[in-house]
Amino acid sequence: MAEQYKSLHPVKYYRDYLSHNIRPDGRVFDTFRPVILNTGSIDTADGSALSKLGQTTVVCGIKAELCKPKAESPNKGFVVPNLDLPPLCSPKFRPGPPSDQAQVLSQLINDIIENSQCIDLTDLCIFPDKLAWCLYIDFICLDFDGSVVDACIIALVGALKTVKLPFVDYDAALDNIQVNLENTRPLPVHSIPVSTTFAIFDDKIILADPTVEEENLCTGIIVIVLKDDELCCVHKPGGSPLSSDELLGCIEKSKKKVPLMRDLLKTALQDVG
Amino acid sequence: MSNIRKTIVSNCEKTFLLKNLAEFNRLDGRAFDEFRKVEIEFGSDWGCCFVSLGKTKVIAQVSCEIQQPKSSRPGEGILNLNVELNPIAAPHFEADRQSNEQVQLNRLLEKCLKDSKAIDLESLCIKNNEKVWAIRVDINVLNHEGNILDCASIAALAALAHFRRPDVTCDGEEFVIHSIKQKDPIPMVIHHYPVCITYSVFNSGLYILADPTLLEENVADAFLSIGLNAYKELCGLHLGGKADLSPEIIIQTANKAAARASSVVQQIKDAIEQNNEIRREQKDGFCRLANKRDPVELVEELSVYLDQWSTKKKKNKRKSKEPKDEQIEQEVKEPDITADIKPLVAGTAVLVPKENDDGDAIKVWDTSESEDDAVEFVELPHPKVETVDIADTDSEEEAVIVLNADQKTKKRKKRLT
Amino acid sequence: MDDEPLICLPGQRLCLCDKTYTSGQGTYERQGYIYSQLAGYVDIVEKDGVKIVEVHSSGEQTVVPAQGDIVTAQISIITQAYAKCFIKCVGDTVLRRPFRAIIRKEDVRATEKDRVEIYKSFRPGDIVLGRVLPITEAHVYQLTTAENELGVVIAHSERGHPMVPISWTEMQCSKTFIKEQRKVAKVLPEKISKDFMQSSK
Amino acid sequence: MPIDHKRINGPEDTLPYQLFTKLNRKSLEQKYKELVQDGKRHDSRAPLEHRKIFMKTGVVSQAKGSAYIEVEKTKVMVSVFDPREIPNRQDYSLKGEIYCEFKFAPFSCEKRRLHQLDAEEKQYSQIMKKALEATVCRHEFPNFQVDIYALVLHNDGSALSAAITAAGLALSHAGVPMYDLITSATLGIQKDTILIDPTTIEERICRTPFWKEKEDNEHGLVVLSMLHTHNQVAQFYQSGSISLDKLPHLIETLEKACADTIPVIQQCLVKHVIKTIKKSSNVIEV
Amino acid sequence: MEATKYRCNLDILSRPDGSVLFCEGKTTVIAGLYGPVEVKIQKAHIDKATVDCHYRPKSGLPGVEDRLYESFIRNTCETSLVAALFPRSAVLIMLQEMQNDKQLISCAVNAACMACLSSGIDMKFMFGAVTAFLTKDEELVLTPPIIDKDIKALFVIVFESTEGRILACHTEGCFSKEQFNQAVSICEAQCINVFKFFKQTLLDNK
Repeated sequence: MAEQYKSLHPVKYYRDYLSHNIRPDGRVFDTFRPVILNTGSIDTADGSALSKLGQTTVVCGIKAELCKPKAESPNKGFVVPNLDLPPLCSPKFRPGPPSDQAQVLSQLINDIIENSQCIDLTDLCIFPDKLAWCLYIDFICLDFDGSVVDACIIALVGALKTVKLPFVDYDAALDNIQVNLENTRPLPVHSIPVSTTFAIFDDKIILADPTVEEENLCTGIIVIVLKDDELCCVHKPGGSPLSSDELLGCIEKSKKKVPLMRDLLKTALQDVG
Repeated sequence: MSNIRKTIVSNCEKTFLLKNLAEFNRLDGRAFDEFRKVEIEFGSDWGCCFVSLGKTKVIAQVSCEIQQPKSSRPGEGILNLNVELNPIAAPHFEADRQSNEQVQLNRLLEKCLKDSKAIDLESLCIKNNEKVWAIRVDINVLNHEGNILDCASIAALAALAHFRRPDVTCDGEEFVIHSIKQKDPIPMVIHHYPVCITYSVFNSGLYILADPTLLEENVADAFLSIGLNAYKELCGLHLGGKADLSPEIIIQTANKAAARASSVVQQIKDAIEQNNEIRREQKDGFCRLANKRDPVELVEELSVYLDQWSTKKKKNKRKSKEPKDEQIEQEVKEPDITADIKPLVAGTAVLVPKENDDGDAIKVWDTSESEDDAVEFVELPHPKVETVDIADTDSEEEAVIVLNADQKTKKRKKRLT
Repeated sequence: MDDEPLICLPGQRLCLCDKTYTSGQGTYERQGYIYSQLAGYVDIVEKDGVKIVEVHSSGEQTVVPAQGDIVTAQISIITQAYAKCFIKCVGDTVLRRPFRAIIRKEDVRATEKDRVEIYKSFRPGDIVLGRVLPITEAHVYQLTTAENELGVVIAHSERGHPMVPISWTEMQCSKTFIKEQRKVAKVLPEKISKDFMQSSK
Repeated sequence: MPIDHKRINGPEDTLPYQLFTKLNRKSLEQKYKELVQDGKRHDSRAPLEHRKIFMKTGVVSQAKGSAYIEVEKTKVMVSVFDPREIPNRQDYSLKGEIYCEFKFAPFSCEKRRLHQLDAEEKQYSQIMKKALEATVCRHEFPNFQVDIYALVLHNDGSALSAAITAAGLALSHAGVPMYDLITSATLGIQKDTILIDPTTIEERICRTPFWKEKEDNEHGLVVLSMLHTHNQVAQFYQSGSISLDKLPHLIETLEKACADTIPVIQQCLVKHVIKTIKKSSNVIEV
Repeated sequence: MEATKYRCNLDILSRPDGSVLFCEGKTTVIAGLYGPVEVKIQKAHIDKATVDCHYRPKSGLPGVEDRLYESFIRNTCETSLVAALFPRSAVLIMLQEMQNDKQLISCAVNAACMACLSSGIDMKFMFGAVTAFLTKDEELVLTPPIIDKDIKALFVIVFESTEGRILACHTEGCFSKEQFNQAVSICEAQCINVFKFFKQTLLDNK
């Protein structure tokens, strides 16, 4: 009977739960779902990681290719992140070109990578104006159950930490490229961004790390990204208005997540060695 | 799907318009060969201009980047034109979707500006076969009140004339792009200034209206668009629709368009001149538009137009108030266009039945498409050089690379995790 | 259910198909044998001396509405001739994806069919119980509410408050007490009504 | 390549770095010789030995049914969704339709894959569809369509077989009525060497015609899918050139490989059924 | 601190139901609104209007970046419009970049609000946006620094007019929580001017 009730009147179903200060999946408002991070399991990619946030699953694979830097910035490489929300991960999505949602999230992730400065593009330059690395960072959502950006950012950091780039010898005079596979170096990762999604329910209740159902029913979403003690993204695209205190409260809550994520990453990478 | 939110022209609007035309009146009070007022404003960026033709409004922006030249034209820069029919201009336009209308507009503009060799592409070459400037003109239509083509062509030309690209110097091997602050940017080299002049054709050329409004465009049988520069050289001529026009009419109309073209070109040149002077003092660009109140802009009511209409009529002649069959002939000689046309079509045009179905704009466009073959080309003043499609050669090169890639990766050693 | 349910997998041969055993739900018959179609457990139902072998899927079943099923649907669009709706549940099974259906004007109620007005029977957003009619047109399911037990079960007034049925043609807003016309279903399952009355407070 | 305005684009042309590595240029002959040495392949399997298979159901919570298969490094995810109305369909079809999409993740192969489906992926989608049509009771959902999506996360050979096997499992997990369990296996052949379940490297060697001029230039890949109980072939795909005389032997080998996979699927499904029965009985008890 | 100058020209376009040319400093955007109009069946909601936003850069085709702006403005407008009044219809909000001097997003949001106001569509509240810049010297300013490299972070904060709560927020770059807090308060103060300007413009246009 509960199933039908949920299907026919989902908002009321949720309100009933939330009025008892609990969410249908048993969490209280502020708790996050368990996080699993697995790194380096795809060896066709130059760096890879799989993250699970409750049911939400995202796999991130990084492929490095060689290219010519832009004339305007001859000493910079490229980072090309894209999030794919394939029809595999949820019945909401149809085959075909990326949906608006996928595009918006791709850009948000791109902004986060840029703002957090976790990758220094000059590290990717091999020879100014001639040769640079282009990192294709592809995120594929395997299970779409809310807070996808959070899962992407975890997977991103995990994947970046496993990237190993081969040494490249470039002979400018002959325009000759020689790649040495035996000799690799890890990519310097300058910061660890940690993202937290919040959902505003009924204009007042703030739920951390929402599931997809909560995201569908809520009246607003906030994404906060921190790197160390600094903020690098406070993204609230419309939705229920909040007072500045409430917003700062969210920032405070997401701060608590930073050391946890850092430890998780450390443990995950230890095993890889 | 494209019919969603489409405004339909009602039969009574149509008949009203045609009846008025029979009395040689246009609904906005203009004479048949009168154009709407052109206004040109420039933004603070180089190559950005906002043009209004009456209430039709368009914004054009020129941008440039360095690219590899096409292998068939190693010593020439690249010029791309792109017209966008945004939903802001009319609710039935769809974003991110190429409509037939859009493709046609783009092609007509290309014919006028690109194929006529108005822009000196050779001056855009930086290093033969390696680096050239690719110039892109984006024309966003903001308000569709008829005759987008003319408005867009004026905007594109004005923007190109206004545009300046950053200077590039070469010290042996390295190319340095100087920012606008470091070195004065360089204006484009323009050989001649071609613009499009469009006419709507009613009743097989019985009435030919210059610069049609939206309603006139939708009701018209056909449209005749003439690309011309100030030297009366033809740069593309297109007749779309289903009117059987005699060649003489086309030539006569083209002659009249030539006068218009030179005045428009002069206006563009004046506007650029004026802008260059303003730029020295202030760089506000479009902000000037914000406080500008054009009295004509606010004229909305039909009654106001009708006032204008009657004053125009007074100027013409009192006689027109008693429309009699014989009198029309006399009256006809008053405005010079109709006088031109009349003797040619007399006899044939009178009984042509007008289309009474709801053939709206789309229909007009569609038919014009299907009749593309029948489009008459008048020889261009400049020899037309055949553009060789280099796509084939390009893709071959690519294919080679890919093949290599496959074979080499085969020999790649397997990497360990 | 037995203590140890008999688990079977698709394509598993269950038994001979003869006078005593026939193939039922979740099974198929081929060359004299009954095979399972699903991964689940076997159930044998006796009816008129014939044992019907059925296989029930362990998880949610894949169901599509069939003729005669009672379904729960939400009205989406109303016109003069019919109401469009989405089937959300078939029987007790909640669908993950809704199916489109229509209720034609003549299928709204059993009596005085010619005086039915759609807008006096359903409004967009209403939840109705309906029975699936034989499929005639290729695409859309047709529903009927021409039974006492069928019709609107949950509705909100124009103000957005839940309404309570007061007769078989009227419902009343719980806040504003304004009456609105509906084709009301007679029997409300106890639990649903209780749940809703509670939640609306 | 035209710029995709719905994705973030990189620079115009980028090249995989693998192109510029110091390659130890082995002759084809040598490569072929190294394929099997002392009766062992490079990963120390016997030629007719299948790699270990790991399978799991219920990996995608949003899907009706899903399965994940790992054949050592090859990793494939498949999800199946409830029947839905066939979009833009005018006529009535008595049998339901199956829609299959087979996709390689951009980073799943040595060379980066593009986001749009390429010809190979489209072909594999079709093969998968044909294979699964044989096992799904399509008459049970007339006029509807069941969507099946397969995503290869990591391709180390035999990805198509893995996808078909996983799709069969996912369909069964989704509770879609099926005639039988389906399994699939791949085989590569080069001259006299027959390799079951080839890896990417082996696949590539088997795909190339080495000795064009000679007569016995047999090479190629064969994919076979079998229905278990009825022992019927659901799909057969062959590429390259293989003599007709050899075919029965190859099919026999593949049939055996298919049959070997069945217990894994059975185990996985039974586990799933027991779990759900327990769960539902728990609920009832409570 | 020099106050940002707001200027606008209402009803600059004849086709849309409401339109405006809005200048914030030197940044200029044209906004137009159609609505409620017919909606595509796939996009229709049974209980509210579908709000659609199209943003057009002045050069090049709109890319993924512009989609983020679109969703930002779309969600902001959807919250403030009384969408429930027009079920199964669409409200289209179109924005055209005219001139960009680093305040593009806030200018576009303000233009969208003015377009809504000028079309006369029902709104729950007005919304106004302010851009604040954090310079390399850790100073918060409202006028855009001339050199791009001087900007360490950028904040676009959208407020609603009734209680002054934060409706939307977009940031670029890195900053501390205190700086964010400070940015919110200076934007809040500036936003009062934005609302004043809206009201004055509407009064002048009577």
